[in-house]
Amino acid sequence: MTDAGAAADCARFAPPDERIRPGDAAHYVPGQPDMWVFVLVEALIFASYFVIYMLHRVQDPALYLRSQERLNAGLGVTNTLILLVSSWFMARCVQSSRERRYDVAFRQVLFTMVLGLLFIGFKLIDWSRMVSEGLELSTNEFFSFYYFLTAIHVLHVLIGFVFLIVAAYQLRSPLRRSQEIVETCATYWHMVDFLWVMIFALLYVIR
Amino acid sequence: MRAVAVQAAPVLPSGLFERLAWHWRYNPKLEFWIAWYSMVFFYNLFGVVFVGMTRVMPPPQPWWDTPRVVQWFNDNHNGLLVGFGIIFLVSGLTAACNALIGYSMRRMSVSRAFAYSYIAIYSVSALPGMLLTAIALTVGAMRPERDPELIYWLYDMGFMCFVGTMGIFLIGTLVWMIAILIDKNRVLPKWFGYLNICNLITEFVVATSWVFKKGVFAWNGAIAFWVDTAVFAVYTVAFIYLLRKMIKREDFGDGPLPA
Amino acid sequence: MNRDDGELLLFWLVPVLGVTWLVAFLVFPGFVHPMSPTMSAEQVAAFYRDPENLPRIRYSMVVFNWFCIALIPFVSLIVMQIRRMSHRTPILQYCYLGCLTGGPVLFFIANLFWLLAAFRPERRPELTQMFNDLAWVTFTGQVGFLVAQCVFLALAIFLDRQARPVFKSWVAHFNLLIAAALAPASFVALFLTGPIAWDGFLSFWVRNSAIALWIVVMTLVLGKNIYERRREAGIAR
Amino acid sequence: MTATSERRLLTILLVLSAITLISWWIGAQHGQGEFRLNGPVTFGVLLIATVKVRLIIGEFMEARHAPRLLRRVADAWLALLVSSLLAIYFIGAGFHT
Repeated sequence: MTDAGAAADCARFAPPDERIRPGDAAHYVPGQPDMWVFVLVEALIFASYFVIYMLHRVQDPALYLRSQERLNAGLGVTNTLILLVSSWFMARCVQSSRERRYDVAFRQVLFTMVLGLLFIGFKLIDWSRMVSEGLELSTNEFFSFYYFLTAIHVLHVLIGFVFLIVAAYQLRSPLRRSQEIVETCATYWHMVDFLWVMIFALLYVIR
Repeated sequence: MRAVAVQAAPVLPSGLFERLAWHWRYNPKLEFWIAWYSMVFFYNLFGVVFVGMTRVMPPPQPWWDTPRVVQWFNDNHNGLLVGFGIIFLVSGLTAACNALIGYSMRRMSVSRAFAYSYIAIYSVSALPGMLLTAIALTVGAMRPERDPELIYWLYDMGFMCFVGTMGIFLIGTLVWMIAILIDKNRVLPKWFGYLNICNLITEFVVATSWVFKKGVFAWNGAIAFWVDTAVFAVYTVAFIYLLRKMIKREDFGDGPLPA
Repeated sequence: MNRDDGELLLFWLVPVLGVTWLVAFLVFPGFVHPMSPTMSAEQVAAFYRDPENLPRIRYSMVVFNWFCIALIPFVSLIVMQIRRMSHRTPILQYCYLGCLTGGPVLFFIANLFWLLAAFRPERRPELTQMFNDLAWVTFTGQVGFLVAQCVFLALAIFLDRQARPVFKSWVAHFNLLIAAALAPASFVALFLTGPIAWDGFLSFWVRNSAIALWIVVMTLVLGKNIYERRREAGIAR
Repeated sequence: MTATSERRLLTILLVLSAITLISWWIGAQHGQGEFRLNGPVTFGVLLIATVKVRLIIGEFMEARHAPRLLRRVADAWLALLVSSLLAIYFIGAGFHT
């Protein structure tokens, strides 16, 4: 599908006062631009964490490799797939809401939430298994980074639930249904997803 | 009975003192500007004292042994005592900053409860934010002949109070964030509302300094101190600028004062 | 009972509490002849161990612990006066409100350090001395909120531009004078002897008399305002 | 519209999942016993992560319809991050071989 096609489609389904016009599809920022400013700041903060992690990793790669063997990579992959699917539901939710199929969109945001809860559930299982094996925040440098990065990420997931609830609340009643707010919430949720993709690569799979 | 006869403001004169006198007499936004300049003055002074005079920022090492800590106090003896004396003197200016922020919430389409809880929370913020630190380090520097173990304890108290006190700023920031995001009067932009999330998360990040004495999560670590301080600096500069914009936008005219 | 009667109750608390503050101040043996910062750790420990002193330290500080926070309702009455002033914004009122907890709460912390020092005077003398230092530095040096409070009130009075201002302008000048008298005490830790030291002329005598004078004068002008307002309201009724 | 955009999003999801599994597979032990320092694996894994992040931003977040500035900033962030990570990794690895 080309961009022009997408724009035409958007125009067909969009209400008359919608900001999308066939011609300016290439100039359309999804959601509030304010959220994108936030995403940029968060991306920079996390980038600094990742660079600091890498700087420490190269000083003692043997320790990091040895510690990585103790991680449950299967659970890491599962969680990555869960977040990807949740993101997919959220992206579809934005589409459905744009096409004014609000009931479908509402169901999709609920699925997103369920998958988010599943992600946190697996994370808790992972943490409790590691703690029971004696691997804690202060065990060594790698596990400090591991617990720190995953915990800060889970904190973002928890904040993400607030955004998902806002989106669900918007979709629920015909009195609200602001497409802009739904897109803003979706943007936050996808940020949580792509940050996890980097965390997954850096903690679980690089050698 | 109480209303003062309306006086037309004369044109702004030239010359610094004449201008200041004119503003004092006729500027309808004088109350705002007093609070705003107090805030700017305070944050600048805070930077000068904490970075330049007392050497508390960037913080010294948490893993130093006792003699090294005593030496740190001896090296900075006068800087600590004079610097924190200044901080003791001007600590009340934080109230001006909080008042301005509280006012921004009163202009929003939110309950007064937001402004009141912010002012209530932040009226004690100076205590964990800087005064406990200043008291502990002042007492540490005051008597170089004190038992080194006690100086060491005061050192820990000073820096952990500085870096590791979180709740007031966490909940205060949360209150302001919610107010900005649900506000319909567009008093402050939404991106700043979201930026509050970043500031709020730094308060979670610094909790690691209670666990680590070395490395990136210690009280002078790259993550627990440097990244957090960078976020806080961006946040502070942003709100100082946005509050200025808010004041400029206020339209009071120059009519008679309310009785 | 109407709204203003409640204010009267808060107002008449002040003289009653003022007496307890004065009594507690005189009972504490460290205030009558202010303790010298040059005392050695052993001397400080001996001061707290002295069976003459120990009960007086404990009971006076317990009384302060009960009643020092009671300054806040009094200062809240001043906030009510600022509210009546002819300002364009509530900013100065908020500034004043933000300062109001700082002073008493910091005194409260100094009070805790004194009580802790007196709790186990048999402790190592160095520890007792450290608590004593923390108490005196917190008590003497923490004038920032009081200074700011005086300056904000002075500004509020100056900007109260109406035919009959709430406070006369001498009250503003008086508050600025008090602020100036309090200011030197913030550098208390810089010297162990001389006027700035915590038993010195500026940091002890001038600072504490200024606070006492401020409470007395502000009580009087506040009382005058409250009663005048009631009288006027009575005539109007 | 519905069908095309649904199909497009589904394709993206399948691609993302598939390369996630691939990156897991190339990072696995492959019967070697213990993890070793491995430049090509790290390079491959970070490259796959880059592709994934770019797909999420472009497709799920719909940045491909966004103004050029936004796309440029997103790409610049990603490029800067991954190239500094790789640079640190390979310069650091030089000291350990």
